[in-house]
Amino acid sequence: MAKYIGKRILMFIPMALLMSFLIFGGMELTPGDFVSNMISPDMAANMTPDELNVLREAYGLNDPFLIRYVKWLGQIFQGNWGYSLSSGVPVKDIILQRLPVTLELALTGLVISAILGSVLGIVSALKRGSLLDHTLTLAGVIGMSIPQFFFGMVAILLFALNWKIFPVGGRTTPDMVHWWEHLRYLVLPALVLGVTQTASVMRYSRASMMDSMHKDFVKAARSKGLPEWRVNLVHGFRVSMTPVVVLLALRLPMLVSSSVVIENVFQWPGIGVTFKEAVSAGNYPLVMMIALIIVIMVLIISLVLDILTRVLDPRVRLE
Amino acid sequence: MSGESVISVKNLKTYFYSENRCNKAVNGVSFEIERGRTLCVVGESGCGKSVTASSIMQLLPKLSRIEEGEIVYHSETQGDIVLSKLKKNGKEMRSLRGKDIAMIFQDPMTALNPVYKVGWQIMENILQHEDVTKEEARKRTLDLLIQMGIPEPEKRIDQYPHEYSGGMRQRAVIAMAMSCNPKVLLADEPTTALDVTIQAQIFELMESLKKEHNTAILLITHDMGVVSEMADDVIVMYMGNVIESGTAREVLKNPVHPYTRALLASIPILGKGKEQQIEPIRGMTPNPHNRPKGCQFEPRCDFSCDTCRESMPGEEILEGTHMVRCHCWREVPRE
Amino acid sequence: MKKRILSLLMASIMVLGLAACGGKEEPAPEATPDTSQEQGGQETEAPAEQPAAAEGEKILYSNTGPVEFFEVPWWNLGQYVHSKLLFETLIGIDNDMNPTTETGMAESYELSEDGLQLTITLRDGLKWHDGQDVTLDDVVWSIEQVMTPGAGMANNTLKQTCEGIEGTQDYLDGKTEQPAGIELVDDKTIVLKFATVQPSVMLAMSLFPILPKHCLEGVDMTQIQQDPFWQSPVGSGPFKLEEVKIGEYATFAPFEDYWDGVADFKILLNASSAESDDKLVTNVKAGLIDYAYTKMYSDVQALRDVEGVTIDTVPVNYTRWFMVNQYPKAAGETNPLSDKRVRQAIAYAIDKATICEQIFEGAAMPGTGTLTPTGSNWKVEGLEEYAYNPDKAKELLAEAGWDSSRELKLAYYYTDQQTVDLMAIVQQQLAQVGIKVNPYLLEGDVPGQLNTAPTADGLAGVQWDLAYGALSALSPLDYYSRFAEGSSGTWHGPYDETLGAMVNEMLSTADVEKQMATYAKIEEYYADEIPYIALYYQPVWVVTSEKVAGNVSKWGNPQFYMQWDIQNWTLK
Amino acid sequence: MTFGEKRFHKKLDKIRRLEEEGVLAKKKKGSRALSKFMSNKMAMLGLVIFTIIFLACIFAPLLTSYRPEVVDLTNLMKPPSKDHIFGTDKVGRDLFARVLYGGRVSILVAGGGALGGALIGVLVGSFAGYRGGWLDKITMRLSEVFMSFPQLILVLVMVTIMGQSTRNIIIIFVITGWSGIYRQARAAMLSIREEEYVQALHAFGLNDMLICFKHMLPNALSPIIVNITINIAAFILEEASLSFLGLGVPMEVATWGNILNASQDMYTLQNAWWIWLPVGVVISLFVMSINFVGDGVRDTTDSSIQG
Repeated sequence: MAKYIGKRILMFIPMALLMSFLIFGGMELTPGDFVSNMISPDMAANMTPDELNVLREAYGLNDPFLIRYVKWLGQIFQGNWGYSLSSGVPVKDIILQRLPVTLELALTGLVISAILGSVLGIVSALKRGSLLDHTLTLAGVIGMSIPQFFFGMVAILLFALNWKIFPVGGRTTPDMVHWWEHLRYLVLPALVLGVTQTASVMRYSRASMMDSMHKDFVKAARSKGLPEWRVNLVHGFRVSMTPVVVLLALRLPMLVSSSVVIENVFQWPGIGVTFKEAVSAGNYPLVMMIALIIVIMVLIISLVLDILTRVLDPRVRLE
Repeated sequence: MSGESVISVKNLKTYFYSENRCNKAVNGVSFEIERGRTLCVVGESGCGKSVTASSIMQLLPKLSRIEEGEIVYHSETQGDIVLSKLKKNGKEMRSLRGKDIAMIFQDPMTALNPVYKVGWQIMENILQHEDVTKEEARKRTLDLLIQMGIPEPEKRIDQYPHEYSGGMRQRAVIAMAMSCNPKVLLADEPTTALDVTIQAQIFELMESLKKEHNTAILLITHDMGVVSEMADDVIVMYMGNVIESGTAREVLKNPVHPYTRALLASIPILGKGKEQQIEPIRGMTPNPHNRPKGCQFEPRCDFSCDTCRESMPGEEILEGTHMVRCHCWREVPRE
Repeated sequence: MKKRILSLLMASIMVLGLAACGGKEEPAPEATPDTSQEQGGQETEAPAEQPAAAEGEKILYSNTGPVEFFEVPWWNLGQYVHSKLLFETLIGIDNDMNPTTETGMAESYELSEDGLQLTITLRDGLKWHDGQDVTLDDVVWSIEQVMTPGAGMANNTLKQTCEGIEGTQDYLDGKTEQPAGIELVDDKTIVLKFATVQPSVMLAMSLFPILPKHCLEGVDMTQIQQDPFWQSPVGSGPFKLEEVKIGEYATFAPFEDYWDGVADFKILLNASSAESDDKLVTNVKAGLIDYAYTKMYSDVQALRDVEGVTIDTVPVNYTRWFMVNQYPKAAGETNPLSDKRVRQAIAYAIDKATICEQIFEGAAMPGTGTLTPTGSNWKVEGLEEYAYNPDKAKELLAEAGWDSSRELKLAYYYTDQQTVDLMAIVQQQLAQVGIKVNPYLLEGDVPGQLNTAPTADGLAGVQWDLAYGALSALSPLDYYSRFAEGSSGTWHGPYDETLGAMVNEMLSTADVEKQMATYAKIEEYYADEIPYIALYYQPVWVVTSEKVAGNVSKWGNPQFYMQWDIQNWTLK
Repeated sequence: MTFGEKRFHKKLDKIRRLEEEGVLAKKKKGSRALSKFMSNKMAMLGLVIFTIIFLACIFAPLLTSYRPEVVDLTNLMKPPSKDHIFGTDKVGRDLFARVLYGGRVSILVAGGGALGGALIGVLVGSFAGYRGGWLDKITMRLSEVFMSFPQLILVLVMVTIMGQSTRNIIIIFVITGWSGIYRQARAAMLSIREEEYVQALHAFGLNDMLICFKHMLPNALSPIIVNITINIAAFILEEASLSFLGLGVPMEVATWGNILNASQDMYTLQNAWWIWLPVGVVISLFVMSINFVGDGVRDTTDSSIQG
């Protein structure tokens, strides 16, 4: 098993490098650069081009593409992740401050969708053909069909403005003393993020649960006189859990994408919003590092889930 | 039928309702399973033999039910229990399953849960029915594995099903079934998926268990060779009905029903050489959804007459316990 | 089967109900939203969702909190609320953008008759938030920083005024320790001598925040914004920084040593951009904003009927216009737009009044012939208004021999929905008089694409024919300063001698009366020539909650420093 | 006997009675897959809704005389009335026309992206799956790179590179969408390659291209169709989120995403429901119908799930 993990981690490096080159190239091809984005056009109406050039020189935007890439790469390996062009704050600080916030949202969304999805999947698989099963399937499909930001905004309108149950957005206020006080702010965004993912997890876990219910060992378990819940859960669900975990690993990148949208709607100070601002501002050191960290984060978590599937399913373990 | 009856099935009718159609899988079947004797149920696939076994254990799929008839279990301690009336997964039915009546399935590859250790699955049955400590259960499982002839039980108990060979896996399934010394063992084609040499070992094992624990065995097979070797009593089923039954010697020595005779004739006998004449039965089993009116075997029977087409033959006792259900069994030429 | 349809209905009703009742709960108003409409029940009592302030402690909420950093206040002179809280300008400024001694660091100031010498005396007892004294060193250091070339983060007017000080070049070449034109009379008085007359010297000095030399000494001016100082700056204004979470919020406590009164409340700023805060409406309704200003009319529509919220309209020097590219695109061809009749036709063809009436519900003032917003005392009345007159436009086009198959490229760079809608309206109205226009979004290096100088052989440097933009002018002079000789702003048409001469004359004096007289002449000439077509003059709206209402009767332009003496507000 | 059991037995009695009367025996049998799809009511409903919306968008000029971009300052923000079925938006444009014409662009973008992605995915996937070797390894690694990268972020970077235009959005969807179908096709090919009839084709000496595309591909078609439907649904939603972030199809072009995006502020949400509700419902219905059709196709091929 350790050899397998080692091999997978070694595989990260070429992929991360390839990814960083792809994005650096991408940023390079983007028309305009950081300086042109920094100055608002209204202001620039009475500035001479050479004043702009002085600034470009100062930010080192004028040296050729390859040199900047190598310089940037070199910095990474020395642990210096560079500075955000706009605020001069080390990129490492921005990421260390903002990434946990996004992870908190994404992982809560993941947990909600995993638990809710599998439970609803089991229930509708066991009660196949009943009214409950149809309603759940339909609610699932509808949940998947509504654009997320639309769902989020309606949620704000209802729960925050009309019924005042949850705050409108943001994450912390100065008068928060304990760490758990900000959880109230997490509920709505995590729910919206989780619900849209739950739909697909539910459909998948329902299919894999029904598949395992037909197997002989479930009938054998029942023939041992085990109670119905034990037959369905301990034997039926335990086997159908593996494909669901594989699905979660595959859906992970999707989760990060949708958290960019959710952070935008709920003013959630995560890395997604920062990334979008940085991309449109051409702030390449920040964009590069966030993209790299997100990719590595996604690879790590999918490796963890991959290992989990091996633990869950002994047949695969020996490979 | 000299032994004492454990399970008596009277006029059992089990219908299936999948795809909004009604399929009369078992259409009035009666027989007795006796202690210490092996009753063989034989017939082509789709004749309802597995459904009968499932009906006894109430393991029928969701869209099916026992329409009529009765299944009675004569328990030594609790008197007669009418199994067909018990709630499907109710407490009482479950207390019998695995303890008094056990079942082993056809394909050993899928009968064991792939994600749990074999030992654990056997202990699960013991712990379900007897309140013994885990160590007790584990020790009994080890004894069972030894009794089943599985080598290195200490190592094997903690292995997973995919680490067992086919034969050994079936031995483990039997160990699981026999873990609480059941009174009745329902075996649904236990050896079909195994090759011949392993088959012999499995049957030898079942014989020794029968001798030792006086267990009643219901053996379902479609292989007449198995019947001749293992059976004390035989019932031959066709399209949901028992068309001939009796002791092994009565049925095998003097088959009366054309279908039984054809079944026996279609087995290649060792040593009779290449030219021996094997006549397969012409035609195919009819579609369960549109069954012929009268005797179900009529379309494929060489001796059928008008009455066969009209009405379903009743049960006739020839001598002793030898029963046949055929209008014109007398016209069938005896060798 | 019946069951499946039943469940379909149940599930869709459940979800659509959730989505719809958001909209349905408020009774849909009749068409024009300005009629009063009865607001949903829940909002009547005060917005309950006030984050719990510590007992008794009053908090004022606002926006423009730091998203990545506190912006150097020399760039947008007071646009951010925190700039006005933390820093203080050299000379005070009142709400009509005139210098005053009621606020600011200067106890008194005096401009010489010829406008070449400015003497300023500081108040005593001025302190920085970290306890250090404010000295003239800070003032001199600040002026020197603004002068340095490549000081990207300095407003143009401020930079030109400081560069106008005598001996600037020698100082920059390192010949002198300090520019000759700066003279310290004693530890409280400073004299600034200018080589040439600076037309908006008083305005520049009254919008010039002084920064602490002891915190920022030795910083490279081109990288000043990247200095860690701007993560938690020290100033000398009425409030000092208490706690900051970049990207979320920043809290300010009253500065106890401030010379002009100490507030009895704290201030919390939610992080948002100063240009446009798309969460403004939601936050106001949730009680998370007590003071804020907006340039988006959609915010005003949404907030007009929210309980306890007052909205004040503040006329400012903000003109949305079409820049016209008069240079030819290909050699040997003359650009039809260089013919003023075509420009006039365009002005007549756009129904500015209805646009302001319908889209902005009368909150924006339709553009006239000149760039000065209506309501400003610099505007000359009675000039050509270019009211909507499609027939006149067609006449002018026919006279100018306009070829209707020619397609004009109309560039725009704002991405809000209102701009896109405006483009659609303009495209359709111009089409009605035979001018085909294709609006497109400028991307990437927008300043570059807007202001490329014409090529050596006189061909247009820019790709577009018309460009929708805006100029937020510090003082009305800025509107026409771009037409002066050799000014860095004019790239879209050949230099106009008559206009250029008048503008130079205006800029050569610091006396406001003389400036206004020349300004009037310029306006008359401009109204006929209209090198740039004014579309509309947009005010700014100040939004205040019950807690703050009544503290300030007349608002200055909130995008700059103003006399709002926030430290003396009393919160309800 | 609980209520559920009574209902269960009543239902079975009814079927038994019908069976005995021989009523059920008479049903004729078309092709099994088609009849399965027809019997799946949800899939049929989905197909019906999909066609209605699709045809409505195609034949927009017949359904409404209004043009989507015509501005009419006299009646802004009018609630639905008989001449403006969906009412008018902030600039007086008829919303019903905008939804129909917008549908054309949205479906074109999503459909084009999904089908383009499918084309590449199937071609590369089936050939790599069939041929194996280094080609398979490289394409596998490449698809892993694309799969492990959050799609929206990849799209963000590419939109800023290529700029915002309908054509670019389709290209971007193709580039980010091919890896899903690639894996599907490759997996199907790997399993079919083991089938005996493929060995037989080898024995006949047919060239690889013929075997791969003419014989093996049709068998792998249904999982691919299911995947295409999922991709179309996903891209419609993504087009909406992209325009929400201001990076989708340029604002002046009417698409479902742009219409919905116009109602981003709280004022419209609360007071002008007709601007966002109809288009929101149309998007959800359209995506839902595609998902149902996808389910229907999957059920016909997946034998394990009976009626």
